[in-house]
Parts: sequence; structure tokens; C-alpha cells
Amino acid sequence: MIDKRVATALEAVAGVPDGATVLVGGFGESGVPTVLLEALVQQGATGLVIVANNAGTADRGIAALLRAGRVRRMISSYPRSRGSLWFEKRYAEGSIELEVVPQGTLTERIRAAGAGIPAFFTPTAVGTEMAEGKEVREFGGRPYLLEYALPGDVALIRARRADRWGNLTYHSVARNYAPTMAAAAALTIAETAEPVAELGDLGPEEIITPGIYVDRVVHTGAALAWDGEGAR
Amino acid sequence: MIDKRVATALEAVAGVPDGATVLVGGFGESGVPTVLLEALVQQGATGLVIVANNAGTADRGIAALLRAGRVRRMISSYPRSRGSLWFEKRYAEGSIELEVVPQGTLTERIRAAGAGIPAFFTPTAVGTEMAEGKEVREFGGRPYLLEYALPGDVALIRARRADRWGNLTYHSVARNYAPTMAAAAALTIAETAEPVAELGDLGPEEIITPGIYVDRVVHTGAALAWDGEGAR
Amino acid sequence: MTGPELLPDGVAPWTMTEVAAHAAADLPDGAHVNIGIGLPTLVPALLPPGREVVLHSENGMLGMGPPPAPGTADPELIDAGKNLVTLLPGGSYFSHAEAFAMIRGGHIDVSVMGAFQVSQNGDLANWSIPGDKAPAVGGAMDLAAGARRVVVITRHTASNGAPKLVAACSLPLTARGVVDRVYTDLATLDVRGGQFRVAAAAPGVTPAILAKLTGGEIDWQCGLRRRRRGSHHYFPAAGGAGPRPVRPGPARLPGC
Amino acid sequence: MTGPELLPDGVAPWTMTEVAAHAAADLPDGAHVNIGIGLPTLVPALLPPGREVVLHSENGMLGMGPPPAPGTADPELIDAGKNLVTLLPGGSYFSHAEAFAMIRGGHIDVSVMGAFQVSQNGDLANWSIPGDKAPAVGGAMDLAAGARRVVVITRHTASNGAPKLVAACSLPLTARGVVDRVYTDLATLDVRGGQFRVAAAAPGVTPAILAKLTGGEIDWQCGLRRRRRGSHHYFPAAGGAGPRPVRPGPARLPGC
Repeated sequence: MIDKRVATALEAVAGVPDGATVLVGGFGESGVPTVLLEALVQQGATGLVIVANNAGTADRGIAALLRAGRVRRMISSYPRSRGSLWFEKRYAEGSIELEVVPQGTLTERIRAAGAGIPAFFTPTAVGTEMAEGKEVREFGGRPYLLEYALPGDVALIRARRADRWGNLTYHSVARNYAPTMAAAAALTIAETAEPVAELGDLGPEEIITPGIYVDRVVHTGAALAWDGEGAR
Repeated sequence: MIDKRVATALEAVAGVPDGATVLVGGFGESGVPTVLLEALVQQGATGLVIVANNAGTADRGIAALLRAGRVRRMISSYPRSRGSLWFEKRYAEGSIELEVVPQGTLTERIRAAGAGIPAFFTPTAVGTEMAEGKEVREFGGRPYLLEYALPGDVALIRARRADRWGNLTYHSVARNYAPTMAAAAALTIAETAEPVAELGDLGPEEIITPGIYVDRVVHTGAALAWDGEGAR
Repeated sequence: MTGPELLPDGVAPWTMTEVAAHAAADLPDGAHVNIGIGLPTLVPALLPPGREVVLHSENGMLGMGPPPAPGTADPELIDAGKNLVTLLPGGSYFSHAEAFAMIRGGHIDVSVMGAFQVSQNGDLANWSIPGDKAPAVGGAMDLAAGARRVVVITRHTASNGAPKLVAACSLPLTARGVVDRVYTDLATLDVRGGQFRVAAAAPGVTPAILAKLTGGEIDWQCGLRRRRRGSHHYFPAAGGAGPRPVRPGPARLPGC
Repeated sequence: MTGPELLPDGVAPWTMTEVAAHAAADLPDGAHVNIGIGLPTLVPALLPPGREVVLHSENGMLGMGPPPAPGTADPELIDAGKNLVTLLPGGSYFSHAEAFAMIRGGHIDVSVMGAFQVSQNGDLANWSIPGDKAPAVGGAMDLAAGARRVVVITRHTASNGAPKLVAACSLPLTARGVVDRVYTDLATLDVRGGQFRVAAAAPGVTPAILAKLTGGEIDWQCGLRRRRRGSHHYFPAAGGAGPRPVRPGPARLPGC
């Protein structure tokens, strides 16, 4: 019988090795798998390559990993954002490497990894300093850059609901990177805000991420709370 | 005000020019926009390039266009299937050109067109006669083929429901090519099985094809009927 | 706003709200529009009554609505600038990857962006300035390269008085040759044929004044002629109920 | 079935249902499996009790179930062979593009396919034969190139007695070096190291008989050794509740 449920976040992140490339869902604080990230700090894996849109806020999410010194390299679109203090500190002291990627190129590189496409051409960033060293080719008279798939060893994502097959649904724009990252990692781990559903409770037209992409699910109950000033 | 509804299938296909590349949704008889295709026969456009998984059954769907001599070229994955008599006749008499494309490469070429990717590499068909003349490149020691985006001038698709913004939902696997083709054509036309919904009736998590990809919707009421032997 | 100390008597620059209203007035009914961070966020509230524009957000949403009423916020429902928003009836959610497929695939009719510099050939610099603590690019390069029309809202000059409309950008580029129109507190200018062509000017702004405050080449006559034909509307009512033309070219003004 | 006139007394070939049952028995619990057209369609009904295998269909479905009971058919709900099917609880629908992203991206654990020819180095020919009215390829090339494991169900020889397991394919290839195991009415053979390695043989099938009916090189000893270690199971219970290993290699047998 298929049963991808695990009891705790710490069990969910068991086995993530040092040096792993970890895709982390979320945009700003929306959809960030904060409980899994906290568990990963506890679990102890280090030398990580973190692929994520942002770099965490205050001490939360990716910032907790950065604070604990577990990150060797960030691949990110907008690491420097409001409250990304630990990223700024680690970057300033030179203790992390940084690869900045245009947001659409980042999502498409992750999508390519999940879809078996090793490389593709894109119009984004042509003629900018981000194109330096990249292969340029014209199609229909317009120049495009060659970009490569960006797979993960692990993906950490947050979903709304799951079932024992690992099927997932999401809540509004908290979906963001999750479905794409789920498909792009060898080991995909999802935390869910709501209790795990019975098989069949998530309808076939309602499921956004089919369980084929998901390895472990854990109900953490975590969702963003809003105190009127900022998230949580 | 945005209102993409039109009253009749003939209005819906108005303006499709001779020589247009037309992406046609459907797999077998599931999800085929038969009423739009009948309207296109009536409308009279000819010299068409038809992109579709199959080539129609009996006198229905794409077969109606083939019968009427409106097709110059088929780009298809499996044109020769049970009951594709008009395709076989036109192909045997040499009156249509044929480009056969592996099914996953066909869908991905259409997806690329909608997503602004002019070309991508794929492992499919490497080392086969379908790779002849195509650029091969190795990534990570494995060979891949370069494939090009396949955009349409027009897409004809069938959906379950629509609203005036052109948002669409689908019914089970009748979804197949429709969401991908909707994004890949300059003019996307959808027929719907159910009456057009009020704006907001289709929930934000329920919409599969956002209206940004759709230009005209027409309620035809057409859905596949099953007589116990074969479709309709 | 462009520093008043630089402006002769008699010049009455538009407020940035007026500038945003110009941009809002030019968004065609039925357009799918991405609103950038900063000054562009003024635009949605300034749309003319009855103008139905569908707002796109990079984090996976079409049909974005205004900020929530107090006490009704969904903390996960944010825009690309991480501000709380709502969703209108007809709106939909999708993945980040799909949101950028829309952008890159040319489905966004208009991208409204801020800018550090715009050059007379339409180059845009709006993502990086010297002294940034660390690089960060976001979705700007995708929007600039992918949207069918790129318009910029900006003060006409920087706070130190330096032109932001220039012959060639000195800051790192976001994309080359993409800007179609610039809305400033002194003028509305189309970027065409290697020139800034004046489509409208604030009260009291003369060719000499504009030339002094602009780094690039200005064509004043062309703009005036167009302006006499009236209004900020830059392309005939596309979108809405009407079908898109087959294989639409980029939405641009007819030549002057 | 391989023509009995070619078989010496004492050989009792398996029925094709038995062959499909061998393939079914080898599908690990929790695997995501694509079932090809033809003989492979026998497999799902032959899964051992309690074995939970999720069936994938190229037209956009996971969790495909058996044919519908009479009078309950949804005419749109078909499999890749255009036959009426059902959906199990936990099943989901998605686009054709997503279905093939799953295939090409290596998410399908096992693809069960028919074949015209399989070569000793794992080349597969199963899409085109001389005399086809027109070419048609379908999803075979994507499945053969993309699935983590490709297994073939076929009669051991063609109806004219010609070997289908060959040194080199003479028919147009579907993919090179992809077939992991072949199930025939005479034997189950792993395709490894440029050989067909016998994992199991039908009653009475001797090395000499198999060599006579096979076009490629056979290793009999290796297979026997493995067979003594027992069963058709070719990899340790993967899938199911257990996590996939980080960066799994292709699921293959340990070397003989």
C-alpha cells in the first residue's frame, strides 16, 4: 500500500545529506515550508545549495538555515528583500556564494528539470550583464539565451491538503513554486496546513500536484498568520 | 467590458484565413471541438495546416475538413488510427503533406510556443529515423535533440465551462491538449459543453485555462455521446 | 517629482498621481496588465470608470483586486511586491512557472514598470544601482523582454537633477529596445525611431525646458501632431469582446 | 504464441496471460506504471492482491481504473488505446503536456510495452513496420526514452517464426538501449551487458531451444543463478511508503 505520510517534520527531512541541492517553495512569506525548514536546521544537514525565490525574513524559513551557517550557496531571484537580514550578513561576510537568476528563468529552469528538458532558449536577459558567458542563438531573427535545467536533490514545499498517495492542493498564491519544484527533485517533501485527507477526498480535477511527484507528506498545521503589521 | 462570448459557432470561427495553422484539441474522440470544426468547414478556409494528435474518425472532426479538401498539411502524432478513413485516403492520393511527431515532443513544442521558448532539447527520438537532420547535443553525457516551438494562428478547443473572461474548465481527460494549445495560438476559440457561467462561478482554484489565453467562447452543448459501440 | 528649483516659472509639473492616471487612461479595456513595484502601483486605483483591465501578478494570479478591507486579509494572498491584495470574481491562481510562461510567451498586453533610466532607443535600466548590498533581479527582465508593450512611469529627472531619459543607459540594463512609452511629471513620450517623441507635455513645458532636462534626443513636432489628433490613447480599442487579429504584431503606434 | 510447430516435445510455453502475470508480479508496490497498447493491457487485471500500482495514461491521468461497468461509461474517459476506462479514488487529471513531462522527466517507474523487435543491447522497435499505410508514432518514443524502466511483453517469435529478440533490430527504432527486461512465452530475459540473460524459462525450455529461437546472444547461467535466489522481483521493494533515495540511479539489477 502506498502511504507517504510521516508523523513529524523531523522524520520528513530524514536523510537529507550534506551538500544537497534543496529547492524551497515560497514567494515572500507566502507558501514557505517554515516547519520543514526548522526541522532541517535541527536535522543538521550543512553545505546546502538553496534554490528559492527569496532568502527568508528575520529568523524564519531560509533565514534560519542561513543563521545556522548551513548554506554554502544560494540560487535565487530576489535574495535581498525586506527583512532578509541573515542573507545580507552572510553575503557581506563572504560566507555564501550567490547566483542571481531572473525569476522567469529560475522557474523555467526548475520546470525543465522536472519535465526532462536539459536546456532551452529564452529571450529573458539577452543583452544584459546576466547574459555574460551564455550561449546566444537567433531564432526568427531575435536573439535568445541558452539556459539549463536546475534539478534538486530535495524539494521542500508547503501545500494545503494531501492524501496518502501524495496528491496535493494549494491555497491561493501560496502555490507559487511548489508544483514546479515537486516535479524537479529526487526527494519531494510537503508539509500541509490541513490534516491529511482520505484517498478520494481530493477530487481528480482539484488535485494540482499528482502524488507521482511527492515522496513524503507531513501535516504540520502551519499556515501564515497575519498580525496586521507583517507575516506571523 | 470584457465579453468573449459569441452566439454561434460560425461567428466563433469568423476570420480564420486560408493557409492558417490551426491547433485542434482532442485525443481520439475525447475533447475534440467537433462543432467548431464543422463550422470551419462551412466557413470555407482552405489550405490549412492542422496540428492535432489524431486525424479524425469517420466523417467527424478533422475528418470533415480532410473530406472537404481543406487541409494542406497535417502535423500529428498518430494520424493513422481506427476509422481515420479520410486521412488515409488523402494521404494515399498524395493530396496532403504529413509531419509525424512523437506525442510528447508534439505537446512540448506547443507548450514552448505558448511559453515563449523558441527551442528546447529533448531525449525523445534520439537515435531513431525521426532524428534525421536534427541537431544533437550532449548534456551530462547523454544525447538530446533540438526541437522547435510550434505556434498556431488559431486554436480550436473544447471545454466544459467558460465565463465571459474566457476562463475555462474541462471534463476529465477531455482536457488533453486544450490548455496547452490555448496558450500557443494567436486566436484561441473554445466551444463549451455547458452554458457560459457568471463571472465568479468558476472558482480561482478550479479554472484550468485562464482567460488570458482565450479569445472567443461559444456554448455549443456538444459533448460526446456513447451508443455502446463507439462515440456518437 | 522633478525638483522645482530646476524648473522656470510657469511650469506646472504633473503630480505622480496625475502621471499614473495618464498611464491608467491608456490601458485599453480588456487588457491583461502587469503592474510593477513602486510608482506603477498607483495605476489600478486610477483606471477610468467602466474600464475592465485584468491585473496579472508574477506569483501566480490573474484578476488581482485592491488591498483587503481591514480585518479581511488573507496573509498568503500577496502581490509581486509582497503587499496584501484580493482577488476579483473571474480571477484565477496558477503556478509561478505558468505566470512567467504568460509573460515570456507574449500574453501580457502591457507591463507598467518603474525605471532608473530609459534610453532613446528603448533600453531599460531598472534593476541594479551601484551600492546595492547584493544583486537581486526579480521578474523585471522577464517582463521587459516578454510583455507585448512596456511602459514606464518615472520622475523626469533623478533626485539630483540628472536626466533619467538618456541617450544611452549607464546603469546595468534590464532589456534592450523594449520601452514603448514613458510617463513623467513633465511629459508623456513615445520611444520610437531612436527618439523620445512628445505625446503630451505638462502645462508650461516648452521644447527648450524639456531638452534641458532630458539626456536623449527629443522630437517635439511629431508628438504635437499626434496630440492634436487627440488623447493619450495609443492604440485603437483592442482587447475586450473583439477577437485578437491573427498573428498580431507588437502593439505600436503608426509611424509619425 | 510462439508457433508450437517450432517447439520440440516437452516444451510447454506460457500463455500470454501467464506472461502478463509475470510482468504484473514484478511491478513493485507503489510504482507509477504506464501500460502500453496491445498485450500490456492484460497486466493491470493480473496484479497480485494488495499490490497498489498507480497507472498512468498519456492522455492525462494517474490512477486509471478498470473498464466501466455496463451502462456507467463516461464516453470521454478513455485510455491511451482509446478504450473506455474509469478513475480510482486518488486519481487525477492533467494536460497531455504534463502527462509527457512526467514521462520525459523520469517520473514513470515502469513502462510496459509491446515490441516488434528487441535487440541484445536493449534497442526497441515497436512503432513502424513495412507496409504501414502511413507513419504514426504516438507516445512510444517518449515512453521508451523517458521511463525509468522499460519492460516488454511479446511472443518470443513472430508469427512466421522469425526471432523478435535479435542481435540488431532491422525495423525502425523507437529508442536505443532502453529495454531492461523482456517477458515472452518461453522465457523472462534481462537485457544487460549486450546479452539476453535468462531470468526464468517455461517448462521444458532448454538452452539449445532458446538459442534456436532467439536472434541475439543468450546468457543462461547468469539468469539461472539469479533465478535460484528467487522470484521475478527485480528490485527491492522501492516505492510505497519508503522515501525514494536521493538522486536515484536507474532502477536496474545488480550485476550478475
